[in-house]
Amino acid sequence: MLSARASALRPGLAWVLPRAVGPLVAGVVVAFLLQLVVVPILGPFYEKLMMDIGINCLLAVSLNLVNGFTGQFSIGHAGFMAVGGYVAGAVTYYGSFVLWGSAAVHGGFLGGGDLLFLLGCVVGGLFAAGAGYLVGLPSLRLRGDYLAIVTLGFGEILRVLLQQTGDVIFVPAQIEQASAFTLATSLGGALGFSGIPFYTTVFWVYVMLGLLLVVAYRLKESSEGRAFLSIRENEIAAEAMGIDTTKYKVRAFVLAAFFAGIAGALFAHETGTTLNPRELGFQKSFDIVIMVVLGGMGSISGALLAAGLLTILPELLREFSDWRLVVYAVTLIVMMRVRPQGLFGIREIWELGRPRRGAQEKRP
Amino acid sequence: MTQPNAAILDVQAISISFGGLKAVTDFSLSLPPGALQGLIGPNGAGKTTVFNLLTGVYTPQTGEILLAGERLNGQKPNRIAASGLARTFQNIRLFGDLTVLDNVRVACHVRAETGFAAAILRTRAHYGEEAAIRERAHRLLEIFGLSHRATDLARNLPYGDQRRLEIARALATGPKVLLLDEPAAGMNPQEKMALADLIAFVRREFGLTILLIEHDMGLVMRICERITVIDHGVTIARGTPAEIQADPAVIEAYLGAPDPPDASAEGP
Amino acid sequence: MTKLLQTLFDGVAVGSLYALIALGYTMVYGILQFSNFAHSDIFMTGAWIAYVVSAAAGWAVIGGDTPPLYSGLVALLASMAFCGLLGFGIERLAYRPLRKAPRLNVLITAIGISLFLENIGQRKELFGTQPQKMPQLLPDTTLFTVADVNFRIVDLTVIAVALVLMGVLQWLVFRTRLGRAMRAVSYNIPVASLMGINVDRVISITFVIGSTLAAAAGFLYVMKYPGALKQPADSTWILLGLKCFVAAVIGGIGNVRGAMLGGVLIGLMEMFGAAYLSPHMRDIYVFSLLIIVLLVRPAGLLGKATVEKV
Amino acid sequence: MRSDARPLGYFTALLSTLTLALGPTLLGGCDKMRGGGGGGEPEKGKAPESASGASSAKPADPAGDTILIGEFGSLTGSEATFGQSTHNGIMLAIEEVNAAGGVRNKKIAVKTYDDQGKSQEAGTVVTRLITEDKVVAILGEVASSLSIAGGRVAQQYGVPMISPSSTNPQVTQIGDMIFRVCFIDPYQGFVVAKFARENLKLGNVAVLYDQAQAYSKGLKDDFIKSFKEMGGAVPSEQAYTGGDQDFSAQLTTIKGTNPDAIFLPGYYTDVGNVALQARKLGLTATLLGGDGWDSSKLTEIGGPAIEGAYYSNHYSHEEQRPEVQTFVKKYQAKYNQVPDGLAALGYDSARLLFEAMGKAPSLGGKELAAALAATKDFKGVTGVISIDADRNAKKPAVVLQIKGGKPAYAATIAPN
Repeated sequence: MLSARASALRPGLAWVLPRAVGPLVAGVVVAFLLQLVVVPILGPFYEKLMMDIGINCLLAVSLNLVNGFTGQFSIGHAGFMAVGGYVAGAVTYYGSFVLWGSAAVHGGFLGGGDLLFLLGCVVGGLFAAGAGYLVGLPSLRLRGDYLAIVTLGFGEILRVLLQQTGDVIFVPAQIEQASAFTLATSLGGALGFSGIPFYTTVFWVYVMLGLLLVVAYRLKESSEGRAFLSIRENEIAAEAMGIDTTKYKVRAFVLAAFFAGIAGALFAHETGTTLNPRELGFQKSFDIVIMVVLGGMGSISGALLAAGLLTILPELLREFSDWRLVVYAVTLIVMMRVRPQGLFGIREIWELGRPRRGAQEKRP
Repeated sequence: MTQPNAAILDVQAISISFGGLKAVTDFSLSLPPGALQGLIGPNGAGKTTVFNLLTGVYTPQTGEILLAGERLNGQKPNRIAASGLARTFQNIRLFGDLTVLDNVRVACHVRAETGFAAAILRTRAHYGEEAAIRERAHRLLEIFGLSHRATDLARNLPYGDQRRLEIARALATGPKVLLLDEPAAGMNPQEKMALADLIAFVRREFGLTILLIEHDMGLVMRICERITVIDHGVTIARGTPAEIQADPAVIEAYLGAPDPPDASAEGP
Repeated sequence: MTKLLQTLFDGVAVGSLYALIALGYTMVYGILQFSNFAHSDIFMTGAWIAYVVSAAAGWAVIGGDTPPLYSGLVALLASMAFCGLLGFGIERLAYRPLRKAPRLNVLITAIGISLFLENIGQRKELFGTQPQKMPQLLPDTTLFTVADVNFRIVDLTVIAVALVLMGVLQWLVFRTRLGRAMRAVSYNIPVASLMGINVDRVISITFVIGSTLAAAAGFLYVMKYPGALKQPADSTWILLGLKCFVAAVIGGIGNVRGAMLGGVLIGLMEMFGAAYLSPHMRDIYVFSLLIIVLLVRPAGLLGKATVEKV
Repeated sequence: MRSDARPLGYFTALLSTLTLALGPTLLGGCDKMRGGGGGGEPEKGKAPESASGASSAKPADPAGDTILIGEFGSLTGSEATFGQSTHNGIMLAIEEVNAAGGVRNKKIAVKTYDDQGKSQEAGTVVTRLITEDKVVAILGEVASSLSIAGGRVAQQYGVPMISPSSTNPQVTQIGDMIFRVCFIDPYQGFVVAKFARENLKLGNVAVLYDQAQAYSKGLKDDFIKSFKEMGGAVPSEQAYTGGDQDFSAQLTTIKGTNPDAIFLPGYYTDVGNVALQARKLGLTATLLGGDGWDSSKLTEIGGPAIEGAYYSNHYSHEEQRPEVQTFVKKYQAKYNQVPDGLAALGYDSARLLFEAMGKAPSLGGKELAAALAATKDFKGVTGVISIDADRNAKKPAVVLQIKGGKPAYAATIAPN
């Protein structure tokens, strides 16, 4: 009955096409304008800050798919970020040597280097998604804190394994002779994977962020996405209404891991970063969780705003470096006390003004 | 009137025990298409456990559950819901932070055919289905008198509305059989009357078969065609409302065992 | 053979230490169902307070006289008292207002407190950024040797204190009025308060007990490893806390005996892994064990699977 | 350190960045952005910024009466002690040079940012130093991974950077803007190996290193390579992970191989603890180490357990060279403690920079880097420094022995 009605109500292509493609095009245009107009005005430092903000937004919004949408509690997000970063870094670093004989940035905007970088991002994202599937499928049977600690364990195991990898090879002749396996295990170990060319630009960061926002928002505003939300609200009722909770949890996990992988890839190619296993451990995961909770669980715009604020706050406080982390800690504690539902609760920014009728009838 | 072989829901001697406690023993039930039957019993008799067994929350240790000939034992709850068995919960389990409309729309998802890719790419099929789902959800809300509440959060509804929303949500899954767990709990007499009419209406309208747990005997006796009574997980009686009202085992179960005859009366 | 026995003994000694810390996690979880991630920082504070007290008393002078016999007890009690107060204050100021908030919020608050304690501890006015040497307040000699295995006083003390404290806790929880109140609160807070139990008080006491246990563990830790009193923000503390949390989860969080079992299990696993496999993969052993246990027994070894009532 | 309307400037700029990130209000945000980032009140002594970004942020001689240099280090976080020592050394050098009239008749000012020991922060602060604060040169870091993170940025923008104490070879391989005033790990590994083999006549040396620290791992490899080349044997190679507190398993294994000495290429924070546990287990072998041992805390923590151990270092405060003695005296007067190697290196890195600044035709990145590269026989506290073709410092290393709870000079090992 539903499907018959659905085909009857199917709108025309002329109506659908702009709606389907429009936001994606708009995202690319916005990213392009940011790069072309805003970056030159702000200068390189704010450019870097903008990239940091964008990457943190990617991480927060993607984690929100798991923590905010399905209400599962993952604190191993930095692990997926690391997977994406290392895979993408290896692709562009060693790929550059194979293709062009050095790891220097190659070609201009959308040149050969950029395309290789893009490939790296996608491959990194896919590997992270694969890791998400491997971790998610068995452990999503667990609930609450148990899931959290398993994801945390995954991140820690990954960190130790990355620390065991060999030095980065930087001699072209050696790279040519090395087997794929050698290259895949020469990721810098404890010193970090340095030497990855700086391909990340504001443009790429915000193109990816735009993509994620489109995906997240469309998910939230669809039957598919409401299935995610129902798991957060009441898992037992969701199952009784025919929602395959395991399937949707794994799906959220994989999707989130994919975008975390892309964020990691962007991070790996950002000016002035070195991929270091030590810095992609549980503390980084905590940072991302904090962004999600502060923004409001399930609120996409809230996660964006919180990620932005929490990237800027330490920068503002840099002048008071002595007390910086103390202030940061106190801010967290106070925030949780004053506004426990996060900045926006589960709502989006533009929904804030909308009154919720019936709120006064809370008591029966 | 009962034709066991044509039953849409056929439950044969299911049992479950937790630890040493036998929660439900050899429970059998046969619901012909279009029936409206009641399941009653004192507190803690195992009524909700029966529902949990039928809907896959627990797996029966013995016995068979057949829904229109399809075996449901051991299936996960979501598969059972997809097969056409829907339920409400005694302790209301709405999606509190979703709107009333979304609560119903979530339940429509089980009948949806477009998937993840369509949702992300926003295909024509996606828009068509979303429109169909919205249409259907609004219709259900209208039937249950909740249309004006569509954009409220479910947790902000008054109690009676929440109960009705649960039924609307269960109906949205497009069930063949509907299990209602104390739908009238906490309602006042007028609301109960209205609810009885509503149940009768949706049964007709959607061609449903309904099994009902209820404490309000008036309601049960008024609308159910047949009633099954359980106590301590054991079926102690089944029959028409009139038969049940006259059954001494039922009276004993509800009022407790009659006082043991005292020693003096036990004369030779 | 000697190596095997020595490793066994070391494993039990280290494991007892872990168990003491794990008890704190498990108690708070048992009652409030949340993971107090700031626990490792209370442990850190306990260790540092023991040092500060010794330094103030003049026992920490390099090459100074051997500290008096009672010094250990003084340092232990001081750090237990301080951390008990700290635990009380943290619960009162940070956690209590969040009693009804989602657990994730409480967790974030715990992370905030953890960050706060670490970074305020790093201030030069407090503990500073340098590691310190803990004076040997307990005599650190071999008490006796069996089959070439050295039984050192410190290790035996750790095991003994852990056992005693566990016994006391077991008695407290299952044999006293307070324990009954605690169990009631852990079962259902609203019902417990209807029964006339002062829920706030019980929760406060739980925090105080957990924190004093952490302080005791911190003291024993620096007794066993006098060279390992690292600066407050060093990752050592958090990693150690994480390991003990894992121990609590493996044993079945919320279960007092489980914490002990988990702690000893992790200690043995680490020691045997280090002695017979490769020593630097410890973290991998610990977390792999955790994942395996959780997949096989999602509620931990001694934990009871709780089925949500439908 | 200037305190003008900066924070406010950031705030508007960043808020608008955010607005932009949120998409829908794109056009509204643009104007604000102009007002916040580019406009505002122009800062004194700030060269107008060209739009093209990379490698163009080279100011000529600043117009004002100060020259601003940048410093980044771990002032908080778990490596704070390293950053603070280095910072003290640098501040002493700046005080001195300003008292003597400054460089090119201008006072030196320094902007110091904390990187918390995180490479991501290091990259950010170096970007900020170069592009916002417009420093002419950068001093930092101790940890090699952080020097690499910051160094790649400095190289990209063409601003010279001197690492006071990063010993990993990769640091100066970044490019022609990156220098250092300390020796490198292969050399240090060679020094310890040579000292063990030739001065101490040792044959078997076991190794226990921190596998999570690049420094420790690198130094271990270099030591083993040199020591084996010299005919020594390494019977056991054990690893731990920073944060471990119990080393009994590794030490028991090492004890089983009965070595003459144990090489511990870790930081003093762990070494003291290792030494205590080794002695507890009855291991009597000599302990050997590298410059990571350099702190007065080591002897405090290790106590009698560390007595008699040897380690290679950049300098000894007991050396009688006048440079060393004046430095130690001044440092003690200012900070009331004996300067460790990191402080001495921080001091040397700053002074070497000032000397090059004085000699360079201008303070542009290329010219300054050329002047730095031309450094010959600079009389530093940590030895006579010449910068070689790889921008590393060529100089001897000293070996110290811990005697009576204090490091005492034992030998000087010069490069071949």
